Amino acid sequence: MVGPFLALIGRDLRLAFRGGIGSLVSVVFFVIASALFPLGVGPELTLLERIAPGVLWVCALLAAMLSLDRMFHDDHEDGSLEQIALGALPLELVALAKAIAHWLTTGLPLVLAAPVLAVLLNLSTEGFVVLIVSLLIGSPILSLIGSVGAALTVGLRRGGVLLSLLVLPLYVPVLIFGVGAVEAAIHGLGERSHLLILGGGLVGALVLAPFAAAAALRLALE
Amino acid sequence: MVGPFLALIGRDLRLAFRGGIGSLVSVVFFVIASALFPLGVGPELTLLERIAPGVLWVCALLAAMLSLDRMFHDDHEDGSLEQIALGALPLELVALAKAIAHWLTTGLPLVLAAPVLAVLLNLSTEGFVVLIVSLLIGSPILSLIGSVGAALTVGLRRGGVLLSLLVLPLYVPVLIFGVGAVEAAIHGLGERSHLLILGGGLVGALVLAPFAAAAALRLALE
Amino acid sequence: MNHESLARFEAEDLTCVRGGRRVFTGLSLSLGSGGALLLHGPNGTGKSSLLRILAGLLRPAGGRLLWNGTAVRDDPESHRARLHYVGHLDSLKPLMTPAETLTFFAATRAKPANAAAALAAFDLADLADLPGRYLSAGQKRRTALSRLIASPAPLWLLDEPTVTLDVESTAQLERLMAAHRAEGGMVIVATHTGIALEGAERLDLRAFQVGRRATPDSPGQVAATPDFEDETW
Amino acid sequence: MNHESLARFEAEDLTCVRGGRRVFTGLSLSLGSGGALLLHGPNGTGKSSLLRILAGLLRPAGGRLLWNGTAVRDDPESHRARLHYVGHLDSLKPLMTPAETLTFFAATRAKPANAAAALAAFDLADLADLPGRYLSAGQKRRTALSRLIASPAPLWLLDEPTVTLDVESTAQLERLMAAHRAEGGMVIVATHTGIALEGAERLDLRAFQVGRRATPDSPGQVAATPDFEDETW
Amino acid sequence: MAVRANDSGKPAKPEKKRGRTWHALANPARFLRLARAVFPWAAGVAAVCIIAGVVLGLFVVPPDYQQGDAYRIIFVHVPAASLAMIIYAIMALSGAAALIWRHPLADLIGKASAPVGAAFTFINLLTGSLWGQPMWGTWWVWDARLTSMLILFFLYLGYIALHAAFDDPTKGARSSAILALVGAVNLPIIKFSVDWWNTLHQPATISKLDAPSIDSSMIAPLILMFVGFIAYYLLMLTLRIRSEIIARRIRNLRLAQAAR
Ligand code: HEM
Ligand SMILES: Nc1ncnc2c1ncn2[C@@H]1O[C@H](COP(=O)(O)OP(=O)(O)OP(=O)(O)O)[C@@H](O)[C@H]1O
Ligand SMILES: Nc1ncnc2c1ncn2[C@@H]1O[C@H](COP(=O)(O)OP(=O)(O)OP(=O)(O)O)[C@@H](O)[C@H]1O
Ligand SMILES: [Mg+2]
Ligand SMILES: [Mg+2]
Repeated sequence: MVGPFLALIGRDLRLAFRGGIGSLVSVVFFVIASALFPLGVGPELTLLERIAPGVLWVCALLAAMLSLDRMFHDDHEDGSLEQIALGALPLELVALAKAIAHWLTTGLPLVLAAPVLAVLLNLSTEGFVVLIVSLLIGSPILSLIGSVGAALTVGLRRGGVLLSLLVLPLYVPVLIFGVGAVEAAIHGLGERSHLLILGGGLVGALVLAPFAAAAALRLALE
Repeated sequence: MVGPFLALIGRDLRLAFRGGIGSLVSVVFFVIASALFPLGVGPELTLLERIAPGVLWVCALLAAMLSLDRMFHDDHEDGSLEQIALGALPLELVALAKAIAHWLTTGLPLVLAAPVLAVLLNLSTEGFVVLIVSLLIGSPILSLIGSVGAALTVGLRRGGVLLSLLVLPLYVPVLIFGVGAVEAAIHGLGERSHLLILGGGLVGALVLAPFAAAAALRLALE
Repeated sequence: MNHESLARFEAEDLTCVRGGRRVFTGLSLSLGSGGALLLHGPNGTGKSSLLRILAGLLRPAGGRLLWNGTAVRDDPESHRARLHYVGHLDSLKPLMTPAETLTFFAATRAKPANAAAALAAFDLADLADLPGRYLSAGQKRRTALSRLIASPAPLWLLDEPTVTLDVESTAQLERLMAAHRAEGGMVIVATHTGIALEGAERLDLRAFQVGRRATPDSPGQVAATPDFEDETW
Repeated sequence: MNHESLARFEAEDLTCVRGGRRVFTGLSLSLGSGGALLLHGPNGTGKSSLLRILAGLLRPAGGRLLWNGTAVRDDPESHRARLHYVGHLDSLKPLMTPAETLTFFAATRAKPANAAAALAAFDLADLADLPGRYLSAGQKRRTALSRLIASPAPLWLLDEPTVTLDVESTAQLERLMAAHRAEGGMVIVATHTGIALEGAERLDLRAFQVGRRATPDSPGQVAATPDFEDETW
Repeated sequence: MAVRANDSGKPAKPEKKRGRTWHALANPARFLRLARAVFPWAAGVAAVCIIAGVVLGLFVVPPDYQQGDAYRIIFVHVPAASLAMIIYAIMALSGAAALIWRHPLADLIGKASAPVGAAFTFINLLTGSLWGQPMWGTWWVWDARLTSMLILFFLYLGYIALHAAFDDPTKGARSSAILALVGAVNLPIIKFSVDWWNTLHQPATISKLDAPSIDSSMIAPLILMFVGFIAYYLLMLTLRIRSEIIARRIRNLRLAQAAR
């Protein structure tokens, strides 16, 4: 089981690296979208400081979401997915491997880019570390929930935008607790409980999402 | 020339209507993304009022952008694009017709949905009309610029995210003047000059974008 | 012989429903070691659907599959491990080379790959390290077919394998199928154009159709068309 | 005769470069009214590429096309109007019916469509008003081919047109090609499987290869392989 | 002979499974008969209850001492909210049934319910914000209850859009069943998290929503409207399932035509 699982993650990473800039694009979206807000809202530092945690989290969420549709799409289109399904790995683990690869190629870069943007948006120093920690715990949840949405829409024309519609409502709790942690830290209210809930969400998503995604993939392969 | 031009727009509209809810999804994205901001930023009405013009314009822009990748994608994938290219219409006019159809099916619905969201975000009444007018002038520019990006990325895997990267920087001026107009109206500073500049941008995009898009399409067809 | 010499693969009374419509029903087949079966019939009669059912990708609406008398449903993992399915899609990434592709798919089967030999068998040795995007339609097809050789499995399910193949590659595929059968393997092929498979049984899917359309000269068939009345939801 | 009875279509010294690699070079051809040309050759020799060049979709790296002696490059619009290209893709939307599709494509050519007759020619009259998503592979292919009849054009460029067609449809296509030629039209077809085209010239693309691979028994060809040295950037 | 057709290629009728209650409805013809029987009852109850509720609510019940007549919107607002949530629960349950037993009726219940539930959610949102304008001076606040209702509305839209995106109705039904289940897991989380999020920032708004103990005369129209809405839902459910069955037959005839 471990061999095929790692082979799948390894292949996805290799494809992402070969994709060149193409695979960095979700980070770039994150940066550009976050940078649009000072342009849209105006440059007042206090205002920016106030909305920074929310804007950063929303943009990270949108960036993670935008790259979801490629999670299964290519593999479905060119028939790799059915070959993988005929392999030794149960579809549940296939979905999990895909979600992990997605997180490694999009979620992790987002976490790494966040500090720079936090400076850009004048996030107060109290929130800095917590922002990164909350992204680190929250973004894998986004990839996992996203894997369900991606699997549900994989064979569809116009899947990409439909995917947003399916996944965004499910992302709301992650957003609320993620932002909540940062704001709590800024106001000195103690971010621990928010982060613990996020952690619980991560465990729940790790356990449940692969099953839902596998059920959806099974349908897509019929 | 007029016959094929209208035939192309007509077909795209018909396909959009037959697509059912699927073709409304960019509006739905607009609504959901706008609704995420209060969740991220917090529910204080005065703060929301302050950032409402920026948030609405940024979300409209992202919604318009997300639906770009389907502008040429399906037609390229199923071979319709090469048949259209072999028809009587020069590719410049093909690109223009496609941009117009895109605006009618996504930009216009965004304009129509904007008032509801303005209420949700507590936009002050002075800004209401100007928001709609600025979207009405600005959103066709988004479709036109977008047609260039969509044509450049049409044959590519992962075109969708790359497209964002190409198109977002070009959208920045539209965003600045669009938000500028609304804020000027709210603060009673006179929105006319902003709207005039947007109008100038629209004329410029109408003239230039089809040529750039046609050149890109020619490459994609090789 | 490489493969189980006494293996027998059977399908009993299969019914296939796609998009809410019964495509075929009452289809049974049985194949022993070294056996071959040619599926034919006009467009839309369910050849591809049958192959997907036999591969376990599509769940039949009725009936079951047996391998040596035990139901495949009870142990789908082993069934997957003993078959190769080559459908219409070539499963080749534009950014991956044929050699990498074969190695990867063998790894997903938890088996070692014999990529070099497999590619050589389809005369692809020189293209082994070329990214997939540089390959022509037929070269991609041959890469897909070389999976058959890269990690051995007794049951081959091939859906129109010769499409876009040139004459020499078609002949090579025919030789490889013969060799596979000589070693005790089984082959099931769907094709419109015909392919040399000595001693193969032929299965015409028309025999199992449900809703055949009434043609003007056979109005009697009209009655057969809508069996929806009491069963369609 | 419907089409210009003295038309002549020529290609002079074409070179095709794809993905930075020269696919063929020095390819010339010439075809008069009623003529037919069969392109063949192994996978990857450039049949599809040649057809796209002839259709004006792909720009040749060298050489030119002539219609009645005048360069096509000088007047691409008229060239497009006088040809039909049917490639691998069927250009049929899941949400549009065959009749609508034909009418639309005729409209993009600024010509009236004869959709009903065209669909009838490929035995699709019954399916004319069915959304494309309900059609099987072969039926989609026939819809694509019926474009040839819906709005007439003298030059037909067909890339493996018989793929997925059943036997009867293939025969019908052969009849239609013969009728087209009898009316002064021209036909250029790429195929692996062979198709009945009486008196057609055959063009084997192997003759124009640049980087022919050295085979063990013809080591002399090795020298021909890398012509990159002075031309590849 | 290794390959054999059954007699003359005619389809064998699958044996009807009897005995299990679930399969009593396994036959569309029987379901349609049942639907025809339910139809007049549901229609009658819906009409009577809703008309009675409206009459009672608008003319009989005395105006509120604080809110005047504006509060009467509650007789639509609250039952609509209940139905919105009940229907989503039904969709999730029928989704589970569809995935476990693969019964077509479960598929149809989900598809037929979704637009009705979305409509009730919309009515709740609409009446709420119509009410909010006189009461709070604004159409919308980002209060916990309002926000989770808005998200429920999005979940409904996603369900409908996903269902519609599939050409194959059974695939659409199974996929949206998965979505309904995932959404059902998420729904309490949303409600909880939104509550929490809101109290952190703005604890004051909620108290406005907490109803003061309701006058007993107001209970009757509320219950009448609630029963009326339920009956209306049943009515729409049977109607929509029936039309869906017919639509599928038409679709299958077209498919049969395409398949020749
Ligand atoms: C768009 C705005 C609104 C939305 C989305 C909304 C939503 C809801 C929901 C979901 C319920 C719960 C029903 C249940 O638990 O069964 C509810 C109940 C109720 N709402 Fe609203 N509401 C809105 C505005 C208002 C306004 C402005 C008022 C009046 C000031 C109001 C008064 C009530 C009352 C009195 C109840 C019954 C409370 C109870 O029994 O617990 N709502 N509303
Ligand atoms: N994904 C699908 N969803 C719904 N119906 C399908 C699907 N794929 C095929 N069908 C239907 O099932 C029937 C059988 O299709 P199938 O592809 O098995 O036929 P086939 O014999 O392989 O035809 P061909 O010769 O064209 O390949 C057809 O009538 C088709 O319309
Ligand atoms: N889009 C492309 N980009 C780069 N190279 C390409 C592209 N398409 C084809 N090629 C290359 O051009 C050469 C000719 O391809 P072409 O498709 O014309 O061959 P073909 O004779 O039609 O082959 P087949 O019989 O497989 O259809 C091949 O070597 C292929 O690798
Ligand atoms: Mg098939
Ligand atoms: Mg070709």
